Amino acid sequence: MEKTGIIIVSHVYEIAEGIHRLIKEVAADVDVQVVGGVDIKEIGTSFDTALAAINNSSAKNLLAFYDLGSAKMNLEMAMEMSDKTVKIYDVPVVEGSYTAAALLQAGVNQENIEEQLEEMHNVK
Amino acid sequence: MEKTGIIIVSHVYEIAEGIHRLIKEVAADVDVQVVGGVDIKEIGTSFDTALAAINNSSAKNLLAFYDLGSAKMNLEMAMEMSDKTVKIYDVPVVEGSYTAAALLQAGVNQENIEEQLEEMHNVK
Amino acid sequence: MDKTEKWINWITHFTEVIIEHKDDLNGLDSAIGDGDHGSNMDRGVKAVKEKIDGADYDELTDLFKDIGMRLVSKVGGASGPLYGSAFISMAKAAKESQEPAVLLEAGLEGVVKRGKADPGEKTMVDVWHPVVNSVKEGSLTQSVIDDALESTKEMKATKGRASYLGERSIGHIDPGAQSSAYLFTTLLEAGVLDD
Amino acid sequence: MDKTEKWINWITHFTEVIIEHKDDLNGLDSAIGDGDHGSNMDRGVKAVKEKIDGADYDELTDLFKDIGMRLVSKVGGASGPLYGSAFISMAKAAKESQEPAVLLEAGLEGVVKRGKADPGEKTMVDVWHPVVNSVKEGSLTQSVIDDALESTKEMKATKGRASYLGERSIGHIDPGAQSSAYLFTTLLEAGVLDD
Ligand SMILES: Nc1ncnc2c1ncn2[C@@H]1O[C@H](COP(=O)(O)OP(=O)(O)O)[C@@H](O)[C@H]1O
Ligand SMILES: Nc1ncnc2c1ncn2[C@@H]1O[C@H](COP(=O)(O)OP(=O)(O)O)[C@@H](O)[C@H]1O
Ligand SMILES: [Mg+2]
Ligand SMILES: [Mg+2]
Ligand SMILES: [Mg+2]
Ligand SMILES: [Mg+2]
Repeated sequence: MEKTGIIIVSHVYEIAEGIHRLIKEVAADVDVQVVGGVDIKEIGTSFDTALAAINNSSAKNLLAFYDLGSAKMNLEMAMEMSDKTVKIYDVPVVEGSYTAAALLQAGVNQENIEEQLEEMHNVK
Repeated sequence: MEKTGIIIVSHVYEIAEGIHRLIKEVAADVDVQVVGGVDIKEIGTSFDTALAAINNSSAKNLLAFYDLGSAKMNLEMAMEMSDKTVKIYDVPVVEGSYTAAALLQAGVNQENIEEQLEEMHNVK
Repeated sequence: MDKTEKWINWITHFTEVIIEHKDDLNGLDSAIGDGDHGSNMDRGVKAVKEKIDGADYDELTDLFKDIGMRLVSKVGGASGPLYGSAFISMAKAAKESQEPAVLLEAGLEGVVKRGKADPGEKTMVDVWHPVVNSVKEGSLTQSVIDDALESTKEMKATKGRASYLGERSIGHIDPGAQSSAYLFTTLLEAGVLDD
Repeated sequence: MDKTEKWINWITHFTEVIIEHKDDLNGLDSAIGDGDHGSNMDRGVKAVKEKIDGADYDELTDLFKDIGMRLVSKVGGASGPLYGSAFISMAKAAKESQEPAVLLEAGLEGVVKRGKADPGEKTMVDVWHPVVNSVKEGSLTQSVIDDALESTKEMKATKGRASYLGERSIGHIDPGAQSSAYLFTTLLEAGVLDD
């Protein structure tokens, strides 16, 4: 089976770093790449950093999460320019990526992860 | 009309700080109190810090957001011990608090904010 | 023996057992949660110990209230408000009664009020619920506790962090059920239910 | 005048107008967004200027590609991938044609592919769409641009950050529509459509 990783694109540096810490607690073995902000100070996202997140992952298959719409657009551009398989999920960035990471760590396959992502707002 | 503010309880220091920055960009005049983690380093939440967030707000009426269930329990305990009016929303912590803040800044009332929070997953 | 002494012995003994089993609880929580239940409880009971060591408690209600408040402040995980609500609820009940069955039932109500879990959701409630029923019937034994704990293994979690795992939560003992099992084993051993 | 020159004049002029109206664009974005559209575009066009100043472009496709790539890298907001996709799409079309109508239509397709907004959603598409149609008919005038821009005022946003405001987005001009209006006004002024 191909290795599956997670990438997260947020508008804010701290949100990305914080989600990374939250996720690693329950998914120590999952490759999680995050990027937040245009840089540490400036809020926003860019194509370059989204592409770097994809490229930095050791995984070929990626589940991608984002906070606001413009992050999604940059993710989409980046995935078109990458030869990795990237799927973007329109779910809450913190809760969704946490769920996916916990399930990946438990060895759940992508199809079943997607089922749980769909009903995840019921979990909260 | 009573002044309405926002409080956010996250498990992680950076997530709370990051959401604060994201929100203040679109809601400069809204009182937003955040707390993340047991402290800067340790992931978790506690009753004390949730109560402090409620007390630190200049507003008497509060819309509250959280990331994972234990944050909600601490929020509930804290609101029982406070004489402010606090309502907790089971919505995505980043997207939900962002939406509520943007609407508060625009002068939208709580009832209409709630309507938009209910359909907010469609916006993303 | 005055009326608070055996309850204090219970909590002191519980504290020791938690500290001793910190790594075991973390291990259970690693399988289906974030791996901190032992560390959380360890931090909580040490804060409780610090508070009650050397203090004089004439009234059970004061003892339980101090325990509860320390737990909600210090544990840092879901178990904080849950155990905290249990003891705060017991503190309220202790104003009216010293009866273990009454007090423990109030504790269970505190846990359920806070966490809204029904039996069968793979939480500490799955230990608290049968144990409190047995205490009310005067029939609590170690095997009631053991069976209740073991029953969580085959449950699917639908509350708390483990619920994010869905089906994958099956096959593991719930960490909060384990710490609650320690709570009631030490209750038996401290003789709180005797006489 | 060689074939890239008037297009370069256009972009140079657009850059100046954006820099001049940075605060106005931020102001429009403050009302219904996060107040950075001017700063974003300012950063973007300055990066474009840095790249194309002094460079020699024999082929339109290279010019448009450089513009698009700078914008997606530097703008930092939704307008980055949107304008970026417009120019990258124009770069592809420029391999086959030099016709303004063909190129601008490809630009619009790039914006729509990226942002998935239909006309009426209160975005830059509400300027791009009528403008491109007029260019195709050979009837683009300043008043077409002005009317398109003005039309965004009464729309309710259903895409982008302004959509979080729902009804409250009504009554304000869309910032991205304004920057796109500058784009097409400078296109007219640079004489790209003349000949
Ligand atoms: N809603 C709930 N109701 C009852 N018990 C719960 C609930 N949520 C969690 N728990 C209990 O809390 C335990 C986890 O505690 P802990 O690890 O300290 O907190 P966290 O999950 O925040 O890290 C679980 O094993 C379960 O027994
Ligand atoms: N999905 C979309 N399709 C078309 N245009 C969009 C879309 N989302 C946003 N926009 C445009 O982008 C503009 C905002 O750009 P900008 O402020 O730079 O980005 P951000 O909203 O990320 O801060 C809006 O005024 C709107 O015209
Ligand atoms: Mg835990
Ligand atoms: Mg924890
Ligand atoms: Mg903006
Ligand atoms: Mg922005």
